[in-house]
Amino acid sequence: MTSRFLERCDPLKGEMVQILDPQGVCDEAARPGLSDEELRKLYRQMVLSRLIDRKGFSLQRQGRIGTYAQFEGQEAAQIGSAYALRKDDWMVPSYRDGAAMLVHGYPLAKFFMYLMGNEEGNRMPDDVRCLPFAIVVGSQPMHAVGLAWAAKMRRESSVAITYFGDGATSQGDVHEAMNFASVFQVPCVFICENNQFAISMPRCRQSATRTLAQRAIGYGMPGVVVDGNDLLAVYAVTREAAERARAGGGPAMIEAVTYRLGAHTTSDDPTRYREDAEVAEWRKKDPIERFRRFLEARGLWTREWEEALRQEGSAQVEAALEAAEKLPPAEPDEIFRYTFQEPTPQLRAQSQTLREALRSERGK
Amino acid sequence: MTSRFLERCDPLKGEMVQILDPQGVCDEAARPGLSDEELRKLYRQMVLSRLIDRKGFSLQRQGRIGTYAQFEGQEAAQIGSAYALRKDDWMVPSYRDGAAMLVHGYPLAKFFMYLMGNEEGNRMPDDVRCLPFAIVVGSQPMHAVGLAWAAKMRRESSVAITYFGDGATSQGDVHEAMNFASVFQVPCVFICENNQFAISMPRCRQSATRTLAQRAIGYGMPGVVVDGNDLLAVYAVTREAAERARAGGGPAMIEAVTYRLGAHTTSDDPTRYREDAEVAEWRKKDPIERFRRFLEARGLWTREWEEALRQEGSAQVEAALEAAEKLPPAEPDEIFRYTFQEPTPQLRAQSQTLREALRSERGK
Amino acid sequence: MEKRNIVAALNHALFLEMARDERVVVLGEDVGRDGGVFRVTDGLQQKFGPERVIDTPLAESGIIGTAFGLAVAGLRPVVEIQFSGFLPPAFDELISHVGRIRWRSRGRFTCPVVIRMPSGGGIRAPEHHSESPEALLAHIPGIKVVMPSTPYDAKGLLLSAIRDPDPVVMLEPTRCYRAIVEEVPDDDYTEPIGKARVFRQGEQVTIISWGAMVHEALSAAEQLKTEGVSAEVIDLRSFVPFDRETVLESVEKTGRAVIVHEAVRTGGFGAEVSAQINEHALTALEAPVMRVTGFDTVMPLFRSEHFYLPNASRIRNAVQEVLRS
Amino acid sequence: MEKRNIVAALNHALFLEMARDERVVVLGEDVGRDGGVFRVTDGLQQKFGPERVIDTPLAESGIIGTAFGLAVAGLRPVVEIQFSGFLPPAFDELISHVGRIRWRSRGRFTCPVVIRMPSGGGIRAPEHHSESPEALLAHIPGIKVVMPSTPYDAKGLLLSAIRDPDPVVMLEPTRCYRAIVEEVPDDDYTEPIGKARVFRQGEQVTIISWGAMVHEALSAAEQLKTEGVSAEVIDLRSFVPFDRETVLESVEKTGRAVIVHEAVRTGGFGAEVSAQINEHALTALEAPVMRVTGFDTVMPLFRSEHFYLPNASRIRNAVQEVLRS
Ligand SMILES: Cc1ncc(C[n+]2csc(CCOP(=O)(O)OP(=O)(O)O)c2C)c(N)n1
Ligand SMILES: Cc1ncc(C[n+]2csc(CCOP(=O)(O)OP(=O)(O)O)c2C)c(N)n1
Ligand SMILES: [Mg+2]
Ligand SMILES: [Mg+2]
Repeated sequence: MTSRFLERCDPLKGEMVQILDPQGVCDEAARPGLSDEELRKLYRQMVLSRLIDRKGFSLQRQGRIGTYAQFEGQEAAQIGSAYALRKDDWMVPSYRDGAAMLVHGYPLAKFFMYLMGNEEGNRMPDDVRCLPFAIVVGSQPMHAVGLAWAAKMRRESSVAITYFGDGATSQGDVHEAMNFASVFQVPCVFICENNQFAISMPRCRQSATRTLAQRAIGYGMPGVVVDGNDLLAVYAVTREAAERARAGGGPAMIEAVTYRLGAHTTSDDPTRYREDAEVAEWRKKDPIERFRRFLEARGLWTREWEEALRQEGSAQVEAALEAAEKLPPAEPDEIFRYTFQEPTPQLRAQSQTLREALRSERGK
Repeated sequence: MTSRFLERCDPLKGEMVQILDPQGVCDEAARPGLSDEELRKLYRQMVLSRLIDRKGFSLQRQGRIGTYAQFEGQEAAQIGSAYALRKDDWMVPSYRDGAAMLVHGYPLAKFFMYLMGNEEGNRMPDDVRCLPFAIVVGSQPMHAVGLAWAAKMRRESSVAITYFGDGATSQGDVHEAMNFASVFQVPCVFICENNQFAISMPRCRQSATRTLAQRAIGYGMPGVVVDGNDLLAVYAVTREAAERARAGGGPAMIEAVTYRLGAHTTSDDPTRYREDAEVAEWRKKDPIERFRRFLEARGLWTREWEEALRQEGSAQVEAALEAAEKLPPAEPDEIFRYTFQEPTPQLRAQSQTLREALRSERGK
Repeated sequence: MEKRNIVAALNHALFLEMARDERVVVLGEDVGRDGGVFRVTDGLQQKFGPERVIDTPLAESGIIGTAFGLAVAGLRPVVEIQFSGFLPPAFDELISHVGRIRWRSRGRFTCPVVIRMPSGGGIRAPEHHSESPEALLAHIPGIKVVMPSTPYDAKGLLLSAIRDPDPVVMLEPTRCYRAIVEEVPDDDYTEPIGKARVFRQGEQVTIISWGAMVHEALSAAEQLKTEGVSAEVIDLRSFVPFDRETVLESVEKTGRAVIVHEAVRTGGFGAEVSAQINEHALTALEAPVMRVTGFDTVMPLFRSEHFYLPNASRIRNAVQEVLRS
Repeated sequence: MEKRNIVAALNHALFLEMARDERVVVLGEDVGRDGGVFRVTDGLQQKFGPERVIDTPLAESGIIGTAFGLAVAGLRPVVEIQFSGFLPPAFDELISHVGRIRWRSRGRFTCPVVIRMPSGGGIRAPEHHSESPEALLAHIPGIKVVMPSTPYDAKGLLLSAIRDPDPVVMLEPTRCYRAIVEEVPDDDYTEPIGKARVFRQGEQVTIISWGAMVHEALSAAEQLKTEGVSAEVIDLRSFVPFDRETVLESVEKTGRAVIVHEAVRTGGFGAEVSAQINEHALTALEAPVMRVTGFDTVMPLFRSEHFYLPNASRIRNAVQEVLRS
């Protein structure tokens, strides 16, 4: 496999991989080999994700779920990269990577369960190789390295992909993860979603460098900057990195330059730290609209189809939400069941204490 | 100030600053402006350090001190860099940096006290700006960043220098330190003494890169490889980095390529993991011998002077050792005195317990 | 006097102390422009500038490690960790350096840093946002650990902490941040570190607690009163130093003790309190010392949080149980 | 039967288990070519190759974080941390992930990792090489914590730990590594995790201890015997799970208890043991439960180490004191 992007696009020179320009015009020479059907499937996934994300926001406002971290604006970065994976590849996401996880097989109803504070939402189906949302910023890439390493030890051909933010790059754990990956040449792809903010902290506060991808140079792995709002570019670069890793070529880092259009979470008020004008600028670069124009130009998009997609998507969302909401309320015993395979005597006694306390509360 | 080395010597190209070649032949164009007196002073310091180090080893073998970590082979890296500092600069060393600390004013008798398990050895004189030996690998560079940052906040012109090993570069804390230093542009110089080993682990096990200095690229600070066995090169590069930092130019990283000629510590048996032939190769590159040849060629070295140096050095060592050994044995109360400025009631009670226990032991 | 909640009281203390002592600098994630995710540092950067109110990179070990250097250099850094669940990446700095430098250097260097953070559950927060690490911290030599439960104490303890010559970790009960409002004087006052507060006098049983649980204990005591039981409620306020006198005096009077904390039960700070009572007031005890605590599990997601957290009803049951023996 | 010290017994266990179960991999600093700084992994790399006995970069969080991934993928990583004083950089991984993944994922993912390390003082080692973090570890949900004090138990507990479906931290008393030698069977046997061992039977007082302190307790018991005092000595062996039954049974018999540990006193695991005795055996107590412990200071440099460490004489004094009440 010849390298198209990884060893060619130099982060130190400020180069960035882009296949669709902001108007959706495609660099045909660089276009990855995706069928029309796949292109439409990807578009459908983006539209659905946007619906889900907006729903998450409004559910939180209605008090039906807890804190929600919107990914609006990052759909191309997540869906493009996730689509480059095989089913047996491991995904190790952060709290903002719902769109990627859904592509990899995470059921939508589980997503809602998680947001409703139900641990069932974190129980992946048996055939989905995806860890639960990582909340401790920067802690998860090491897990991906371990999973990738296991595959290498067993001579399996799966790879691991991990997602983390621009803020996470400041954490020592991310450094250790990338260094281990390179020393042991494990098949791991590091996707840094540089959405320009870590809560209120702008990207420049995390690193004095021009790019985050240039960190990779310090580990002896390829690092490449990709336009994170360009689904085709993200897909192509991730695909190359994953296949290279699969073939024994070792890890790589991808910095997907994008923008968090929404607040950090539903608890955050971004007007305290950024200008509306900046947000408006980035809104013009909406990854979905860019991809839509590309499809339209190729005759793959119509207004009617869009309408159908939205209806179908909304129905999917409502069905998943219903499934999540109709689950029975939590049972007190649940909280003792998963600390160890066999509960310790302490846990058994504590579970008994709780049962008695609840009985007495009910008795009153 | 024009850059001579920092921005010119590219670690990605495998370039390394060298002023004295292994035969001690000097690149006159690059020679730093040190007077003959200073050159002789530096040589004296190297000879003295070697005597101290050998003494440390034999004292441990005689059971007169605890574990000892020899720095033999690293004298140029330590002394050359330490000599580039001003008295008001902060030094933040690791356990193997005795030679650097002595240059910065750490009293030799204190060094021996420390090795004898006496905390007095870690109490720096009031006018010495040097933290105690850091044992937790990689934890100390952050402290140097904080010290440097404080100087910057107060518009003082002091800088901080920190020493750490090739092994330490794998620690997340070193990453965080370098990143903070660069984001806040603090006057801190990072000296990585790459002595090829972290106990038994060879340098290649710490990083898959050609150099460690290239890590600096990921932080947007200059990184330069210097021949760590060439005192003049180490001095010149450190001086440039320190003065650049002092002038507000921000941090820099220096990788001093050297070799640990001795064991990791007196508890280690290096024959388990490295070949004698390799050690012999590096012995030929002894930093003291190289500097000696340079001095000799300039007429600054004679056999008689060497003899005098050694005698004078041995006398210094013996005097310091005597001072350390003649200190009274530890008092039990000492261990309660330095946890807080005011001991807590708990500590007071515990100190009482210990006094009673010792009284009863003596009573028996 | 102005009524303030805990957030406002802390904010007020920071304003006072930054104005009074120019060595004080505030650093952490989002503490500057954003004013902290709970707004404890709101307005400080506008007033004191970005050199004294510093937004740092996202790296807890780096924040505390550099704050260590700042403190050794003579500054008075006040660090905000966003939630106590994000302190563990910095544990090594606390254990190996912050708590040790005075000791290691025999007093030549000291580290007068304050590390403050929201702690505890009950706010329907995501995972890792509801932890109670006081027992871990109290076991680290060389670090003082305090936890106010009211606005008045929050201000008084924070001012003491900043002026303390040694490192102080201050845990702030997230759940009470805005829920507890009281009159807080405008002037400069301090509350001593290492003194418990007898929150409510009583005769038959002593309830010892801290953080948000103090308010559960108070409400249990209120209920118990209607049932004819007189409970004394102690807010420990400080783990290190531990105010043994106040605890013992009360237990010697009542003969019965119930300790309440949210943290994991095994090895929680309640064990230390119980052990101390046993060591020094055994003969006064008329019943076993009971602990009402969180469980040996992680804090559940918010749907099940109420199962995990002790509440007035569980405290009341425990009191009734110790009264039976 | 071959006589083995603890190092040899552990090494032997690793040989057995790596041969028996090819999912077992060993990783850590210097564990491969060097065989570990204490030689616990000696010879393993020669036998099982560098893919199963892995020298890692110098980064404890990275080691445990990647071992987490290996374990989730179904391997059985056995991690060596060089000294327990170097575990804190990895605390976040332990707290936020290793102990949580079963819980978080409702059993879909598990982390059967073993993390073993030398612990405790008394070996005239440099700073940070003599720590006793058992109380910190025991307070983390989802992690089992054990500590053998003899070669026999070292082997039996390590084999149990590797086969355990959950993460196990094993603290090994450095001071006993080579000092304690006994017959250790060649065959495959396990000792149960969560069971204390009654090391010596006695009637008048129970001494509860772990790690190197067990041997001090035994020697105190020996001395006490000559003075006509019959002391029972319990080696706790496991902190999580905690074997309450064995402890209570003994204390109910003797009516007196002394707990001995090297760790910092405040918040040490001794507090938990004392609290449990208080909760469940108060009426059996004829004297306060005493703790003989390290102090609330850092472990001094080796010149003063003997001041810090409990010894037979301090234990004996405590026993005599509880016998007086
Ligand atoms: C270790 C840790 N520190 C702090 C936090 C609180 N926190 C949650 S998200 C966040 C910002 C993360 O920024 P980034 O890595 O860029 O990811 P993004 O939120 O932009 O997707 C912070 C500080 C945390 N979750 N974990
Ligand atoms: C955090 C930590 N982990 C492990 C150790 C044990 N240890 C002491 S020195 C050392 C190797 C350090 O290598 P390097 O950084 O290259 O420094 P050098 O000893 O070569 O000077 C190790 C693993 C330690 N002191 N600290
Ligand atoms: Mg971000
Ligand atoms: Mg080294």
